[in-house]
Amino acid sequence: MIVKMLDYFFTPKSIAVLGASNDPLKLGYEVFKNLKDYEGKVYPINIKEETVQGVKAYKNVKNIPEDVDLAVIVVPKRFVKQALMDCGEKGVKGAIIITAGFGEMGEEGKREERELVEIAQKYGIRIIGPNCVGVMDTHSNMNATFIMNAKKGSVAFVSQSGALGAGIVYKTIKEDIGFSKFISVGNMADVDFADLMEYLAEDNNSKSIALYIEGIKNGKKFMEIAKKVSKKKPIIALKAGKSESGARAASSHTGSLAGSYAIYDAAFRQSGVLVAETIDDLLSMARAFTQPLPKGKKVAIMTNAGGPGVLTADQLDKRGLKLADLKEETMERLREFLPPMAAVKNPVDMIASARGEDYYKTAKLLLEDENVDMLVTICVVPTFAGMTPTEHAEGIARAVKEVNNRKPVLALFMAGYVSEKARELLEKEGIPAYERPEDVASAAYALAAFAERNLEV
Amino acid sequence: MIVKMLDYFFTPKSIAVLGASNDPLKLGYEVFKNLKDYEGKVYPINIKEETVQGVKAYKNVKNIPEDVDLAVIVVPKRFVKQALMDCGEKGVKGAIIITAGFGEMGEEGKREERELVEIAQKYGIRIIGPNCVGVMDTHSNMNATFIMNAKKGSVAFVSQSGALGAGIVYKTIKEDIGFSKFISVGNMADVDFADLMEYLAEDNNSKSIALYIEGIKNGKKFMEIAKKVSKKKPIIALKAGKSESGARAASSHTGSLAGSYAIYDAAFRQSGVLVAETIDDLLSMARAFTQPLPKGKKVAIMTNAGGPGVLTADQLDKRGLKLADLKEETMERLREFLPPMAAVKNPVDMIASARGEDYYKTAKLLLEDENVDMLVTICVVPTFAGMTPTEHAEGIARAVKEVNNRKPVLALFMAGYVSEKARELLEKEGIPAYERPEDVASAAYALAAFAERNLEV
Amino acid sequence: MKEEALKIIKEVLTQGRKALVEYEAKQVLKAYDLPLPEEKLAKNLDEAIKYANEIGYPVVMKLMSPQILHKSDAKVVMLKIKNDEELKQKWEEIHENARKYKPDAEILGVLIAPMLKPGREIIIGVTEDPQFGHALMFGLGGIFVEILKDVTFRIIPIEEKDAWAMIKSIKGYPILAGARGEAPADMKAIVDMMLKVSQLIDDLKDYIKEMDLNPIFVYPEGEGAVIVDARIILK
Amino acid sequence: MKEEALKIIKEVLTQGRKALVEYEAKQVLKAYDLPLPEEKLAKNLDEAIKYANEIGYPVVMKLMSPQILHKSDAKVVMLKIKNDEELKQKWEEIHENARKYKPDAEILGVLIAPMLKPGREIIIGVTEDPQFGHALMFGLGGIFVEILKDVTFRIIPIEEKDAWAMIKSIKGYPILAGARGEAPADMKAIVDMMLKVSQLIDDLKDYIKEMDLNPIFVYPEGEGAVIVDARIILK
Repeated sequence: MIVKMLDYFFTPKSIAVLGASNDPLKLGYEVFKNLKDYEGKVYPINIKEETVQGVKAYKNVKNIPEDVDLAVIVVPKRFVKQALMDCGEKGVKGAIIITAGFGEMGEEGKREERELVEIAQKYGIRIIGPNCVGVMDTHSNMNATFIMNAKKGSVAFVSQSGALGAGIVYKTIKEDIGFSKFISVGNMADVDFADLMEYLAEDNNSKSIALYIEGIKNGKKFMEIAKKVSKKKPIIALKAGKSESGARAASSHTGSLAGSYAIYDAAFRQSGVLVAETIDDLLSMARAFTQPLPKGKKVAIMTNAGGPGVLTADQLDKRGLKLADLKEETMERLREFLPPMAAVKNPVDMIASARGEDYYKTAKLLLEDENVDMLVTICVVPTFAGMTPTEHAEGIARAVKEVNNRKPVLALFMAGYVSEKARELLEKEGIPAYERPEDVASAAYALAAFAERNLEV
Repeated sequence: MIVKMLDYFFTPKSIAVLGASNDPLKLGYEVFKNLKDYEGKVYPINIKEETVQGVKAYKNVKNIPEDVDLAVIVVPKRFVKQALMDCGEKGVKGAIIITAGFGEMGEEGKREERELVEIAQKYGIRIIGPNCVGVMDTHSNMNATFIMNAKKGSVAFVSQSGALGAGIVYKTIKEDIGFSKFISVGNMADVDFADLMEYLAEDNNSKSIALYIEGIKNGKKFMEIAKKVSKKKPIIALKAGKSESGARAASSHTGSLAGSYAIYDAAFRQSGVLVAETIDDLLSMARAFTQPLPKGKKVAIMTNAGGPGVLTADQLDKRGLKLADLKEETMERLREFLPPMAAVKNPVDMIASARGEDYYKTAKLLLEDENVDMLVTICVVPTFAGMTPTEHAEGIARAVKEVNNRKPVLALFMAGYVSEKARELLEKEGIPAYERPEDVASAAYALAAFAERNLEV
Repeated sequence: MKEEALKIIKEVLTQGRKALVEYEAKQVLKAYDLPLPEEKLAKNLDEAIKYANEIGYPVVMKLMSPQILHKSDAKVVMLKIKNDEELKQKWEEIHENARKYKPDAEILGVLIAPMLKPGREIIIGVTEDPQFGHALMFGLGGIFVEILKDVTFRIIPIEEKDAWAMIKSIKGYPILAGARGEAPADMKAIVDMMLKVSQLIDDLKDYIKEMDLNPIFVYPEGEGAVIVDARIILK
Repeated sequence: MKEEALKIIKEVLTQGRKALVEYEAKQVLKAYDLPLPEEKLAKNLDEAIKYANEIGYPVVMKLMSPQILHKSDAKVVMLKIKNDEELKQKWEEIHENARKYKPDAEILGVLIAPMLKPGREIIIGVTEDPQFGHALMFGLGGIFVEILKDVTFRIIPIEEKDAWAMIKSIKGYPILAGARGEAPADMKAIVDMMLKVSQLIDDLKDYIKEMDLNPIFVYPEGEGAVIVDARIILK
């Protein structure tokens, strides 16, 4: 039931923007601009204007001649209640209330927020927000927010902080990381983390669910749903307010109470939610799940420089993963084509002269080694004399396709712009490509931890 | 003495490139290309060609009519020894040997490396390398490497891994982080970490020294110099190989507990070297030292969104820093102009509506508060309706200039490309700008840790 | 199980109290079959002597009073009592200490308990969180909890695998596993206690706010465990 | 200091040994004025009785043999010996145990030592690193070192501030500071020992490879410390 209802937030046939504006200084301007190219119908609602950004405007959502699935409400706060009632009368299914000034604003705001929920219940509307940035679906090409389009990807990202969510979207644009959906949940007056997890569990475009959490109101409901969902789809959470000083900051921020972190940590572990330590950790872990799950924790590393191999081994160790003991045969066969200076013990250091063909052969041998559960491929500065920027990535991708034995492969390409094309190529092949040893290690940890839990179940 | 000698590696009056090439597939091509525009004289040495990249070439360094300060040797391995002897006869002061195949290649290579050192000692030449990427000085505009120019900055970066060093240079180009010098030390046959620390201590362009270390040969010398240098200039080290179990034959209890990293860690702490956990940690810590040192560990945070404030507080706490208790007066005065929803307790959440003027006023009040030792200014997504991309950064910079009371200020601007201009503006003002809570926290930790040690001395 | 426990709780509430004395707390635990020493509440000296002889010397005496919850501070715990004579003497002393500590303390009786064989000390506790409800805490006793804060939580109700995960997640786990050359501790007994406490709290969550079972002595594999002291605070 | 210590070391080397027995190790430590129990090496039973009476019963007996470095395994340590008679009896027993454990063990004598008042246990150790030379280790004894590996290192020679930093950096520091209600431990005595060991090793680094002072009993502030057992391995 929930599942069906929430579809209207991501793939609505028609959208009304209440508060769509011609004034570029207003949020309603950006929201409508972002939605204009959506493939469904999008109606601007503005009480004063005839047209908004060249599109015929309606004075009231009720005046729209056709059905409306989703309403985005960006009107000034004093009009929100009426706007929601109008939506109810129109038969709107879902409403994203961007407008702020409710539950986060003390007792009076809380009361007004409860009124909104009562109206919604009366008309059978589900609400996301209020006090949020909105909702994006990169697969349906819907951007019902006032921020830039996120890149397309396979991680569903749910953020309790609108501003931080937006900051992360902008960060991922720069870092070439994609999302399937971005949902800024705001005050969670109605739709909350649990509802979204339940919905996203069934969403084929989302391979994993990343949550940024400041405070959970209904802990039992969260756990119940998370326990169920985490059996089929990974959930990764970053909780703000770990430290006492952090928690202190949280209590002065949103309406929600900041529980002691030990309790959150317990709840996460118990319900199969993987815990991230930082924003990059959250993203790195979530991005890993385009890969199959490993059978164990034994990782093989291949690299064209010793240092990054060791740094990565350090980070894997920190997260409880093991370096695989390669079979004698594997090492012998590596020795056959790698130069004498290369190290054929794990981490396999093919040294700087390694070409795409060496990456291909090495990856193939390591994937075929029964002692290896997972492969981390590292390339630092692939532009040695005469090398193409993508040959190493191509070698890896070719090996993965040929071996095709369902072992996860992760990549660490460490040279900024220089390795951008290679990372793009890998991502296109579904191989998550990272830029930092700690990130690829977090990804490996996430795969192993989720697999461990799922094998246990 | 060392100091004077090493000047030739960074600001030589004239450079000879032995192995300069017209073949773009050779390293000698890139090296000479990078050096062509250096303001001093640069002579290509090539036994076969009349000109290299349009510049008159010499068959031998000895044929150059004028004095040569620095030689960059990129000839094939079998010619290195002769090339170095020629340099000796010419009276060259310093030689960067890029060519590989020496100490890293087993016993024979080690023997050959010793020969090079003997030749160098005979002629009084200092050597950097062999088996390295070369040396860059962004202030003298000298790039004696085969990689791209690093951005200009105030961190001297010394890397024991050439490939990783290059990877980090490329990474910092993308992330807009600058170095004063980049030195790839290779096998450290002659010039080692200790020599460079001693030299860099006197270098006014370098505010701090960042080391990537794989292994130190002469631990006592390292410690002796580091102890001396770290009293005036911060040294930050990232050591690869933490997880190495240190499987050393140990008949005592103590021996079995001493992993090799534990010993490095001890040596670093004892000699005042700050320890970094990751590459980003290393860079973040080193970049902080354009700021004055704090009197204590009490940090004030100001932000335009609660979440990042909490995440930063969490990370500061993890590193042993404290949230400052603001004076009543400060909070009252903040309350005067911040909106009712703002939090005036530390972390000060000015909420999303905060403009440049609010940043200015808030930063000013926090810097003037006696309970505050250090200020972290956070801005997430500064492009709310009508805001300019740099007004928040400008506000901070203005406050810092006006108050001018020698308290360190760090910035966290979290919106990828969107906050790029603001970060540039801050960096220009000498305020280090970060993109991740953990990085700004590492920077704050580095300042506090270095200050604590220096006050102690 | 629930009914018996509830009866004790309601009785305490009727008396206007929120804190159960050790004896009452242990009665609640007994209703859920948690492992307790063979203890008896003596209302007078004759009963005390009778119980001590039934249990067998040496015994421990603990005075039970709703006004004296910190028994050590009040010096109303007497250890290693060897015979009837010593018991008589300590009976006087314990009552006098109680009077000195709290002149108007209501005395419910004196708990006569056996001297327990020492075991590895653990703690099981319960706290209530506003968002997630009651949480179970587990840790090793002594310095592990006091100095290192080496404890772990799970939200109640817990499953058996949660209990095992908790035991294995603490830093001091090697102590239980027998890293210092001893036999491994009876982990099954620990898991059993955790599951019973979880059940108890799940049944009585509307009444109980906090609980401390501290210390619990755990014996080698197959030899079980015993809850030495217990506190329960009602809502 | 150095000369006396060197004399003992050279004597051991002359005998073709690398491991000093406890008595020898303690003689080396004594040369650097480290705090040791009042112990004496008895070559025969008469000497043993004489020393035991000088020290005062109860005493401890430890058999010294270059071939028996793990004294507990060989059962050649006898505790709490109360009088001459018991000493005579244990004298036989200890020698028989040694014969059983290593029939050809050369016996240097039996160390007669006082029963020490227990204190907080610490460890000071030395190891040699190929790059940095000798390093000093410090940690609390018992579970802290065995289970938690809660130790810290500094390269020798250390300064006084390094010693203080080491003490304060371990997780178990609150134990020394007196977090469980006891008086703080005599930290100055710990610092003093660390500096003396640093000096000793700096002087003798060409001879000594490793050292374990384990356990060391540390008493409350102002009451010092005493090294209970010591091992030294030569290069």
